[in-house]
Amino acid sequence: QDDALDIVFINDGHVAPYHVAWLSGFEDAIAAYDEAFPDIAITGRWLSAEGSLEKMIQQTEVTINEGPDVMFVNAINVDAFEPLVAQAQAAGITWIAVHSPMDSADYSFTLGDIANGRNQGLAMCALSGGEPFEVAIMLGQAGNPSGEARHAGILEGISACENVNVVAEQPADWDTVKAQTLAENWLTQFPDLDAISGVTDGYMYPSIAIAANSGNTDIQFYGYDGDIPIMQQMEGGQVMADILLSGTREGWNFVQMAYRIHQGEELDKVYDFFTPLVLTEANHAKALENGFPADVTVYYVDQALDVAANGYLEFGPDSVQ
Amino acid sequence: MTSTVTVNPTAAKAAISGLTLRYLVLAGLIVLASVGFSLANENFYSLVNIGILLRSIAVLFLVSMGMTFVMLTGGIDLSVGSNVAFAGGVGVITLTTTGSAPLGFLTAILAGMAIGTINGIFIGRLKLSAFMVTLATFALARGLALVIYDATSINVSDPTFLWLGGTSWGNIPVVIPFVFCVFVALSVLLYRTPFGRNVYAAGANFNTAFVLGRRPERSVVWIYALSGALAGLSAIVTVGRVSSGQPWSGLYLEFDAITAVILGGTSLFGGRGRLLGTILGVLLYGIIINGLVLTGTNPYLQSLIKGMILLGVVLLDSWTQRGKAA
Amino acid sequence: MNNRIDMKGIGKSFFATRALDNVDFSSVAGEVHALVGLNGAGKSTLMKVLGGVIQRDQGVIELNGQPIEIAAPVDATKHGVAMIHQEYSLINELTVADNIFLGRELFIGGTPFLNKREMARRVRAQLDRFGLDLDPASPVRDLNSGEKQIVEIIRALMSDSWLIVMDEPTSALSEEDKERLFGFIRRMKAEGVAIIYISHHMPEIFGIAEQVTVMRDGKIVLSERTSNTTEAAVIKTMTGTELDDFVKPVKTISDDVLLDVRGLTHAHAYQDVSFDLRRGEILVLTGLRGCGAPELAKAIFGLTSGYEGTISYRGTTLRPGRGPAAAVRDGMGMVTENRDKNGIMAALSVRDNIALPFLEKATRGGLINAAKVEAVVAKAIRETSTKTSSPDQEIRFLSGGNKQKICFSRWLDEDLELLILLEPTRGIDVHAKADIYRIIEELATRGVGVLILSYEIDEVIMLADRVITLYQGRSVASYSHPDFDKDKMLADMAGANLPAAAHA
Amino acid sequence: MNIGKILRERNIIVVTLVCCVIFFLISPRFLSVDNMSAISRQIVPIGLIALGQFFVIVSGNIDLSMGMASVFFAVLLGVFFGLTGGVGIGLLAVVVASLTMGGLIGVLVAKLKLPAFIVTLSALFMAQGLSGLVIPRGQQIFLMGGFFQFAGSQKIFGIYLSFLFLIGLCAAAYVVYNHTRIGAAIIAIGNSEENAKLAGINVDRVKIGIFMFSGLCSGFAGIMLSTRMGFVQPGLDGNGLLLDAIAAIIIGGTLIQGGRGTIGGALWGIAFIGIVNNALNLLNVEDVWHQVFKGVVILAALGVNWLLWQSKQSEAH
Ligand SMILES: Nc1ncnc2c1ncn2[C@@H]1O[C@H](COP(=O)(O)OP(=O)(O)OP(=O)(O)O)[C@@H](O)[C@H]1O
Ligand SMILES: Nc1ncnc2c1ncn2[C@@H]1O[C@H](COP(=O)(O)OP(=O)(O)OP(=O)(O)O)[C@@H](O)[C@H]1O
Ligand SMILES: [Mg+2]
Ligand SMILES: [Mg+2]
Repeated sequence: QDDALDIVFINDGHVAPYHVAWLSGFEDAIAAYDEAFPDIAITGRWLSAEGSLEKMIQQTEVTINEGPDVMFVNAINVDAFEPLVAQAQAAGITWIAVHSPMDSADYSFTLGDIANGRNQGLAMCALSGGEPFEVAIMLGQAGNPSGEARHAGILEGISACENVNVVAEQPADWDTVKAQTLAENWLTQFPDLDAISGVTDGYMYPSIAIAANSGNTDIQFYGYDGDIPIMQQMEGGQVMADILLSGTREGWNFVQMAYRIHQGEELDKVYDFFTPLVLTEANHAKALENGFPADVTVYYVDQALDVAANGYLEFGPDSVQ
Repeated sequence: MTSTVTVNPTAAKAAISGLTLRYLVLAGLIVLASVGFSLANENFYSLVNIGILLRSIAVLFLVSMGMTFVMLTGGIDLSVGSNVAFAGGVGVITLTTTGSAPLGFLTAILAGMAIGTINGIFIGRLKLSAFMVTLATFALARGLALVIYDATSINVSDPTFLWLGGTSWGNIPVVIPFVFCVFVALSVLLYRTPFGRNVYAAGANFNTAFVLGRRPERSVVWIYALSGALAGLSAIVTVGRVSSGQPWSGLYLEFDAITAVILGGTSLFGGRGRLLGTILGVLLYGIIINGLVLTGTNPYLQSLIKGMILLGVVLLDSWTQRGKAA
Repeated sequence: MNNRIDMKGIGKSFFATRALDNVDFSSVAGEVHALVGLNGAGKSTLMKVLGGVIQRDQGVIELNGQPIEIAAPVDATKHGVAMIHQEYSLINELTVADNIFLGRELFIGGTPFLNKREMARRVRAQLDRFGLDLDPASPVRDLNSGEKQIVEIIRALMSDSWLIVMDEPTSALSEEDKERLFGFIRRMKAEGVAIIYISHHMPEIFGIAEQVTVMRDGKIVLSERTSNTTEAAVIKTMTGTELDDFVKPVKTISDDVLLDVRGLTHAHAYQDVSFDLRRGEILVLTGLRGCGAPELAKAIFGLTSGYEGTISYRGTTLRPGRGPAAAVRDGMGMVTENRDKNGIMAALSVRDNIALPFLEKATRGGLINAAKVEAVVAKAIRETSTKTSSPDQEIRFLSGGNKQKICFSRWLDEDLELLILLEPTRGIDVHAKADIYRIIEELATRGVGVLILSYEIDEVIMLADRVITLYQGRSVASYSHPDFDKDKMLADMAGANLPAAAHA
Repeated sequence: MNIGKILRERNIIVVTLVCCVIFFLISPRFLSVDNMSAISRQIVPIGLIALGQFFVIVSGNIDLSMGMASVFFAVLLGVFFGLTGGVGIGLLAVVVASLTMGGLIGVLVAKLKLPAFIVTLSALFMAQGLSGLVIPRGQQIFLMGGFFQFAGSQKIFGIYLSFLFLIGLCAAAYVVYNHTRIGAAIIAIGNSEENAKLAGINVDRVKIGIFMFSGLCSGFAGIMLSTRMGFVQPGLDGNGLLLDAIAAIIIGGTLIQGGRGTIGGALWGIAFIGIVNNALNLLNVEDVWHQVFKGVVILAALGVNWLLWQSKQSEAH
């Protein structure tokens, strides 16, 4: 083997369910690509900064010194990484900014967080039924870019209608235990609460569990991430909408992207990951009746589940051969 | 009058060697860890990596030295990490509003000291639990940082402000000689001035220190203020390092600092310990963290390994200390 | 049963300090065996070996001729050995009753539940026998040192042991309590209990002990029946030299009033106390424990506030509760009565413990001048003949008496004007005691006013230029050297000669 | 004892009640039965960790591993549930594993005299690592079925079963602490290990026992966490639970240096922390102000504590 592709992924954490899915997709993809392309030694590493910016910077510096071919950085804060981007590029490393785009980076891998959030909000408007509708929103950690973008999008979507009223917004810091406490407190505080919206599906699990325990069968949930167990609860359940990200799928996509760059392909500078809104077919119809824009791409549950479960294949070695 | 002073040189030597031995063991472990990691990754020993390593623990050095003072009094300062964010915020905002870097430095250090002084007054004067008080300011300072930054970061491009934390002479970050100067200054303060003796006295027996007229309650206020000032200094370094002011900077710094200080042989219960131990503790801890990054294993496996290494360090230390220090 | 314990060839070293060197020591049921020696001679160490607190390097311990293993305090307890330690071994946060029964609690029937009522009852009964008005449920941290000592004694007495080691049990006791203790000792002796008794007070020893053993530098230098020897002989063997007895010099005292206390009153502590202290005068306050003198002394040193009346020092009235820092700055010094609580800093070196109060004076340009400090420390150690392996030694490794000497020696500064001493010679051996008396006298000659609280009448008479007796916070009478009437003083202290005002 | 004296001696009660009144005035719903019942369930994991930690701290040590360990035990339960489909073996495994882990920590601290801070810190890291490694691919596991439903949300006489479990365990701990010889031994060790040894207490054994109990409490906390959530996942914020638990005990009057503390005080401290966390949501504090709010409330509580203490001091004279 004379050719090698070394990929490093630096993430802000490794404990949120979504990150875990990412990591497993990433690792699987590395193994699959390495096997599929015996002439290239494909290796990958995943580093977690455990939420600490300084640690992330150290990891980035160390990584640059190691000189991999491609590095993905899900920066806790992009400003802090500007100097490092230059340093990496000087060392001949391709820098891919993940989720929060950076002008200086070679590529940015984005999710369209604001658009996705807006779609969630619009869906809520359309499915709220026109009556006064109370929603509480679970946020990420204060200042977290993804969380803030999603939050801004959701508010934008909601503002399309008059009847949806945000009664509470609280950060759950990406932590499911906090999210559960929050859900429990909201359900007692707002007996008329109609919906809980969250910036990650990680918040949905405990919220759904709390609602089920307290016998609340009316409340609606609006998720984000496309976790399979959450989408499974859409048909006939209380989960009304979700955003199909799918961590594993994204993890595979990273590797595909790195491979294509390695092969010398020209990619768009900003790679926008395709993340459709997920609704049930019935709800989609209902939403359209209530003025939900027809041009928003919507996946129905079966399709979404299929993509979440097998969509990674779309980015597997076959996709580039 | 009969003199019964039996100044016995061997006895004194035996007593000192308990401490010296601990430092030797730490130094040995540092060598061992570096060799281990350099076997795992040949890059470990590159000058660049050593520069990165030193730069990444510069702040830990500063904060841990302050923590050593605090822990010598039997206290603890959980607020330093948040304080780094808060002081940085004050400094950066001063910089952006006035455009003056020195003024920014000054306000950053003063802001750090302010939080430290609150700690000190509650702990030294009102005699409240250091753990509880600094846990409150841990939340408070982080909260204030989020509020003044409005949870977003602020870019800094002023070269003076970035100089300390961001510049390198070759592979040596300028902050390292700076840390060394701080170490020397603090050593003089701790070992050669009455204030330094007061630190030990307050930790060894607050009541006695009080009765001897050493005003331990006042010393404690100053010690926490010093810890806060060092957090302010760290904030300046951090801003330089990340060329921006960040509301979430300094996260978990206090736990890393306490760990390093304890690894360096300072007792949690006050009265015992030295700055040199802390320096070695920080180095060892920093090498472990840096080395684990280089090995690039799964993050969960890294946690496991980190835990095992820490345990191994104290096991080895206790094994060599056995029979030493009574 | 006629138990005996024999320690044979016991050796123990701490680093280079040979604390015990081939020591043979025995104790027989029904006898009191006194162990004496200078501070740091190794008495406590020997007893700690017996109690399983520290491990010997050499030697055997035999119980009735059979070697026994004592590896931990539990083993000693198992073999019927109880100890009253020189340094308090009570648990501050536990109650009196819990402390006394710690490690051998009483249970309700066969359950694991404590029989608190029964324990409290028994403790109260013992406290009554000691005439101590204490709630068994009060935490030990609130007790004064005398009360702690009694609790410690009661704990040993209630342990059903056949051998009780008493390491300076009377150092914090009032005369009355001492007498009570001796009563107990005699009774126990009759019941076949063996007692090892460590003390620096020869009269006590010759009053109750059958056998006396003298240690010097970790070796036994004399072991005799008390009936076959004399106090002087024992004292002499302790050093190998005659006791250089302290004789109070004749002197005239200036009229320069240093300290003037007027109508000092503090609820529950002292009432309407007035006196003055001139430069160069040694004024001793005496009374029984609880006479209020320590509280009074603390008020003068600025430690307490909330009193009525005035304290003027060098002609100015002191602000109540101004704090010890101001006191030290103004040339006052104080040795407190509770060495562990606020006398020493256990983790620090002898040097730190001595040098601390006057560090500022030994600085140059803000930095400590090591040579100066070293000189001060060496002088303090030398003058009080403190036994320490080096000034770097952590003070907690010193013997009890030597710790006490350091508490005293740290004040020997040239700018000292008023020295307040609470029980200054507690636990100090007879030779060193004479040295300390001499130092106090020298200080007085230099013009330092010395205010002493002492409960030992002989010490009071030997040392004082003037004595004020106190009873329950009131001053009873004042005596001037050399017109001391010991009997009348004792009567004052017991409350027999109250001035008319006190009865009102 | 009169009420005034109780209030002054148990400052935390006053502080907690004052907080309750303030929160009630701002949001009357605060004192609703539903809200109180919600709080009672939320504090269970923190309460269990606090209870175990209480003994550790009174004995003069600290156990930093308890939060992450409880996450690990929750995950362990989930893994066994995933493997066997039942809870019996899982519960047994958690109990055995938690006792073993506590025992190991105890031996290292008691016998080898290693600093508890570092030993339990390494246990924290190991628990964190293991919880990600034992769960296949680190994904979440759903815990469905009667037991989880029952233990997590069953109420008896309107009170959550999990809360009753916490209270029951606290009551048992109270009896052990105040009415058996173990309590005095723990306090003695926390005050002075040497003196405790002099009194013939087997210090090592007590310490190992304490850490085994704290391990067990982590295990229980893990079980309660999993039953309440209905699923487990390695990324739960165990350290947040731990900090809250330590704060609860200390604000409840336990000395962090060891040697002093009451179970009752600890319980009130737990209630205080639960109420403050609840108030954050209930008062809908804006996200950037969260931490400020927490810091100010704790500082204010400490200040009030101090004032009450001062008034007690001046009364004593
Ligand atoms: N743990 C220890 N480490 C080092 N040295 C010690 C230790 N314990 C005692 N020593 C030393 O051993 C010697 C004997 O001390 P010991 O306490 O037995 O004296 P002592 O005869 O009881 O004196 P005192 O009358 O003052 O109580 C002293 O020099 C003391 O400093
Ligand atoms: N308690 C004290 N009071 C006064 N001076 C002291 C005290 N302790 C130490 N010193 C003096 O202060 C100086 C520094 O003390 P220290 O023993 O801590 O450092 P050192 O051993 O001289 O240097 P190093 O840093 O190499 O250990 C020494 O010269 C010492 O004599
Ligand atoms: Mg030195
Ligand atoms: Mg002794």
